[in-house]
Amino acid sequence: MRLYDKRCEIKFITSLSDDTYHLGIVSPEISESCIPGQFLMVRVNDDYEPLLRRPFSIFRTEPKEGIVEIVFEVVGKGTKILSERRSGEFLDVLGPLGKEFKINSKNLILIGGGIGFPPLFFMADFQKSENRNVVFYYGARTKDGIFFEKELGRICNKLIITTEDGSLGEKGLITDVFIKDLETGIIRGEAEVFSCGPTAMSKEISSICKRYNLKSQVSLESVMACGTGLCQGCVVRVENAQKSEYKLVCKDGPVFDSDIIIWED
Amino acid sequence: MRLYDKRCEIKFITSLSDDTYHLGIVSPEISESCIPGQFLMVRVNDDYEPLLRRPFSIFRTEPKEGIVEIVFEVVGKGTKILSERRSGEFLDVLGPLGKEFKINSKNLILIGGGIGFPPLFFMADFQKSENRNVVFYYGARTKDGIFFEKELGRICNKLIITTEDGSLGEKGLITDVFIKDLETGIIRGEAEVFSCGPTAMSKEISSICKRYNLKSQVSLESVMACGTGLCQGCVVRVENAQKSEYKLVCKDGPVFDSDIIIWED
Amino acid sequence: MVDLTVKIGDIVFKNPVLTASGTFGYGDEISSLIDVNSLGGIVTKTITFSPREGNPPPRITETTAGMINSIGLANIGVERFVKEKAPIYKSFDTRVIVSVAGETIDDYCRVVEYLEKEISADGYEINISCPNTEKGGIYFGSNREMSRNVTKAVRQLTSKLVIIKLTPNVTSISDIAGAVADAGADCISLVNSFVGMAVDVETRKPKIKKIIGGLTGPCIKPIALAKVYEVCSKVDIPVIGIGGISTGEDALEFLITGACAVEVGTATFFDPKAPVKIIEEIKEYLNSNNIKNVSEIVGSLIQS
Amino acid sequence: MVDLTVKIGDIVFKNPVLTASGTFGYGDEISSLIDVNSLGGIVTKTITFSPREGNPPPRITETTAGMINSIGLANIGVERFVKEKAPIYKSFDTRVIVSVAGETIDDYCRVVEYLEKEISADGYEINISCPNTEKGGIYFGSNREMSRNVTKAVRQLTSKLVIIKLTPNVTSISDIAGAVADAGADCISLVNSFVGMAVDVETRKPKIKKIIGGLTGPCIKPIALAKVYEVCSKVDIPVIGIGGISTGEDALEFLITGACAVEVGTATFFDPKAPVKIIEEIKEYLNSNNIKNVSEIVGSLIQS
Ligand SMILES: Cc1cc2nc3c(=O)[nH]c(=O)nc-3n(C[C@H](O)[C@H](O)[C@H](O)COP(=O)(O)OP(=O)(O)OC[C@H]3O[C@@H](n4cnc5c(N)ncnc54)[C@H](O)[C@@H]3O)c2cc1C
Ligand SMILES: Cc1cc2nc3c(=O)[nH]c(=O)nc-3n(C[C@H](O)[C@H](O)[C@H](O)COP(=O)(O)OP(=O)(O)OC[C@H]3O[C@@H](n4cnc5c(N)ncnc54)[C@H](O)[C@@H]3O)c2cc1C
Ligand SMILES: Cc1cc2nc3c(=O)[nH]c(=O)nc-3n(C[C@H](O)[C@H](O)[C@H](O)COP(=O)(O)O)c2cc1C
Ligand SMILES: Cc1cc2nc3c(=O)[nH]c(=O)nc-3n(C[C@H](O)[C@H](O)[C@H](O)COP(=O)(O)O)c2cc1C
Ligand code: FES
Ligand code: FES
Repeated sequence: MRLYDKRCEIKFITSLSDDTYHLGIVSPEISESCIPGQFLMVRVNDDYEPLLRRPFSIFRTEPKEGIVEIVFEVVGKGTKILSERRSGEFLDVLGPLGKEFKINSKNLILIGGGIGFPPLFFMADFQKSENRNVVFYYGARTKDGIFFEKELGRICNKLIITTEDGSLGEKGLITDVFIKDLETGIIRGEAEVFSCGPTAMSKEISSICKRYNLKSQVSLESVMACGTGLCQGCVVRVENAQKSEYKLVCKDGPVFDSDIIIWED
Repeated sequence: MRLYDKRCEIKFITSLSDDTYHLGIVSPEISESCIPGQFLMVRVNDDYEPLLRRPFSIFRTEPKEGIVEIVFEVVGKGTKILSERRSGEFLDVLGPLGKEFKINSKNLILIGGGIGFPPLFFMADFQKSENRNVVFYYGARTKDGIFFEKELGRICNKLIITTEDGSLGEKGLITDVFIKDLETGIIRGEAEVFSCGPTAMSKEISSICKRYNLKSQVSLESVMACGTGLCQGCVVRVENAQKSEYKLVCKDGPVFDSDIIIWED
Repeated sequence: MVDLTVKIGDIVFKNPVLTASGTFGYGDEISSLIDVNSLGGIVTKTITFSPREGNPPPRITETTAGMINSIGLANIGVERFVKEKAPIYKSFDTRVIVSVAGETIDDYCRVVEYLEKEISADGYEINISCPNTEKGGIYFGSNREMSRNVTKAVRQLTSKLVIIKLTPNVTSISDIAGAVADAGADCISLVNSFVGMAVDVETRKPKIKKIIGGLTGPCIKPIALAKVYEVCSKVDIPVIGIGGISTGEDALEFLITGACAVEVGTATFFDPKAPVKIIEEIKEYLNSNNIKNVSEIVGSLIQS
Repeated sequence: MVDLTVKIGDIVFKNPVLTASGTFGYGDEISSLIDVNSLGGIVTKTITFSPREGNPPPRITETTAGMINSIGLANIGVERFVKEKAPIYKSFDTRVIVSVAGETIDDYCRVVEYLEKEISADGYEINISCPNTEKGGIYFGSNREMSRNVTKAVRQLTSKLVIIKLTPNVTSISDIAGAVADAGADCISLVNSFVGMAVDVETRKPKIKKIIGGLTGPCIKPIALAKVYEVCSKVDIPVIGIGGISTGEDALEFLITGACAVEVGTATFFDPKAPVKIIEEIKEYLNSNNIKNVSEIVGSLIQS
């Protein structure tokens, strides 16, 4: 797949909540070629502070207008600066990067925790015309952490929202609600699970899926310097057919079969 | 004299030309206490790039509104960033710093070259009600480098503008025009000269004054790290009564009697 | 109330934040901006026996997140220091450490002897690490034997706090630190500046007249921290951390790594209140982590 | 037309800009982004005899204007390198330098012997300066005798270009450089990364799993430049400058100081086109200063 590194115009940047932003950039090439699960490396300014680009999952594309979108949360210096950029300004954007989610089944269970929902939104949106059965679990701490609820409702067969404080949807951890649904037999066995969220959630989902014999793929996070396989910095340990080795989250992932991941700590 | 280091609001920032800006900040304390020849150290952003504050001469004050003004030219990274700051934002400003121009005479000749005019403007403005005879030489490369012409005309007894390309006022170098006026006897002997501009100009003015037996003071520039005498970085060599030593531009200056300066290079 | 006091030798500092030598003048320059009495202590500009006018300008240049200086130990000499500056310290309610340098061991000793006789500082920081002088300085601090000998000589002259300030421009700083500890130093401070250089490509001249100078500021922090880690792991006497410390978080990194106090240098130039802010930020951190005593975090690095 | 070619030993490079080892993979990773054939050359990821999986994560962390890495020479080993990567180089129209490391002198030799037999690289960069391995690496490069011995041993095995890559974490880099030059190196490249560290004050854990790592990026440039200056002043063989080079101006500082070529490292991470942009910017500088040949500016520093 071709990679692009271009100075792209910011088409829009809007705040979805106090600390969550929706950014659209103009990049016809990336918009046309990217697929769900892939990500971008964005240089938030032209300075050496921060030095490195920041990785963001692709949230949606508008290929007709040549637009690629991300949704991001302000958690530190880089995302703060990004949130202060304005439409009409330009950003260096590298992408599309990484391996996509691979669909092998008719029944998809997408599980997005917090700011992990964007790649799953993209996946649901991307294959909406393909007549699959898509169930979307979307969890956050409170209702202020739930975005694009209407769109998701439209493109998924079923949307299950969970919040830790019960301010929207079911009350509880997304993993608990998922387990409950598995136990009550709502989910059929031949479904495939795709998840993205905080590491603790991903680990838990992965172990639940193993227990229930569900195939599952997970999109991982890692600190990244390059995003392209140059630095070897973003490794995760996997064990596959008895062989234990490091894989690059940026190049071999970010999407992995979750049963090969060795979860550390 | 008391020093202040405060986070000050930007009251206005307006561009006077492609690369020259006029900045007003709110600092009642500095506005009230500063005198012509003194300067401020301004932190252009909260980053480590650039790391150090930048020195700017005080151009004017509006003590009633608590405003201090500078005029600056974009020459590098720091001034570029400063020019992009907006009114309502805040800047760390340290001042007032340094030694002022000292007036000992009724006849003042102020010579400002390029972006060296602000402290002389302040001086002219500051003593305008004091019934002195003020002649202002103001030189630039072209007419686009001449600012506040009207105000200067009003507060000075005589304003002589010179541009290298002749696009405004007399054509030629400010030093040549000054010499010519000395030779034609327009300037009387007991006048005192105050100058600020590029080092080459200051050096030349200083040697002209020596030749014509005019007392002169000059405001010098130097790379500065602290502006307060802490770093010992901003030295200039002076020779006074046979004694040769380094003086700090930030603390012993920036204004010096020009006949003690040892001009290097 | 959190307890910020730290003790080095017999001296109690009211908090672990000092100003670094050469970046806070003689201590009275910006007293209208910050209250020196709120500091753990000040380290004076380095004093030599005779006055030094320092190196020719340009002496400073800015670099990415740092600066290079080539001051060359400009100072008024010990005699004028005692006459003009030391009297001010009587009104200071904070610790005063006098930084001392020389070109020979005798030089160092002459300064300390003079100070012992004339004033009562809380201690001496022996600067064997200045990169901007032709003799002494870094040439002492890069050599195990010389470092040991200077320390021994000074130790014999005083029962006050003897802090030896080390250069990071060496293969094994813990080797030098060990020699200095054996020779009787009470404490080690590190780091002094890194040898650095910058060129103006338009004029093709070095941006510093003497070509090379000392690099300081936020850019050096990770290297300084690794040096502190190395010395704390191998040497038993207290360590004062220095290098790029500009925020409370920076200071905490050094304390957690094992430094019992820190010195703030370049940060004071771009943010004169930095030393005071750092004290406040350490206090807040301790409060919000329910830690009663700053010494509890010293060396608390979790190395799993 | 300006002439950008530089010659080191018998090898002509089409321009003085190479990619630094470990920051450009094996050379084929981002070939859809930049044309490797526009580069002066590439230096491969360091190859060891046996494959190495490298250090546990976290392996990288960002610092002020820099980053710390603890990759630990993760690489596929010389056998797979020869099979999987070397064939690609046949289609490259640029110089390929293979970076080599080992834990013992024998290790270094085994890799070079293997490569000599199997492929035809333009030269070797002998990495005696990696701070992220328990044996070899920095421990060789910090020691004059070891550095000399590795160089001698490798020299005997090949008539190709032998570049020795030095660590800046030493008291006297020119001392090591001199030893290496005497032992028959064609060229010296410097610097490798600085030992650095960072701490997460909330968890009190080091940000790098192995606690310390290698600091690189713009923050180290002034120190790297001073090291290049030191070596160029004292040693007669050609020097390749490395350390924080991110723009044409940065590269020019090194060339003017005396390096005959440069390697671009960390900059490629945040700006994959940096090496190509740097070549363009050097060209523009030469053009606008009416300089016909890049070699005219090498070592042209005005030291008045
Ligand atoms: C493949 C991939 C896809 C991602 N997609 C998205 C997305 O769609 N939306 C979104 O908001 N975020 C996403 N992230 C996370 C995002 O990259 C980080 O939040 C961002 O880099 C933080 O930058 P910062 O400068 O604001 O924070 P920093 O100042 O660098 O760090 C602030 C805090 O965040 C933590 N942190 C920093 N980087 C990461 C990281 N890469 N992973 C986990 N924690 C980190 C730090 O440890 C620190 O505690 C993704 C990460 C990866 C690897
Ligand atoms: C006491 C004093 C008063 C000043 N008053 C004014 C003023 O009223 N208006 C104004 O526009 N400028 C004034 N200056 C100059 C101003 O401080 C510099 O132009 C500014 O610091 C440049 O910052 P920069 O980051 O944009 O440039 P940099 O990127 O730091 O440098 C760009 C270029 O400018 C040169 N330069 C940088 N700093 C200085 C300096 N201090 N003196 C001379 N050359 C320098 C550099 O060598 C370089 O070639 C004054 C300087 C001093 C010392
Ligand atoms: C302008 C300047 C002058 C200095 N002068 C001295 C000095 O006289 N004696 C000394 O021991 N260290 C001196 N230093 C080094 C500092 O004390 C400190 O070790 C160094 O700056 C690193 O800390 P920092 O990064 O916080 O600045 C000086 C540093 C600077 C920037
Ligand atoms: C992630 C990373 C991996 C590196 N791996 C190697 C390596 O395998 N061999 C080597 O000789 N140098 C390695 N280096 C050092 C670089 O080649 C270079 O010497 C150093 O990064 C300084 O240059 P820079 O500041 O331009 O990055 C590595 C650097 C980084 C950042
Ligand atoms: S981020 Fe560099 S290899 Fe993955
Ligand atoms: S600028 Fe620091 S002493 Fe003058």
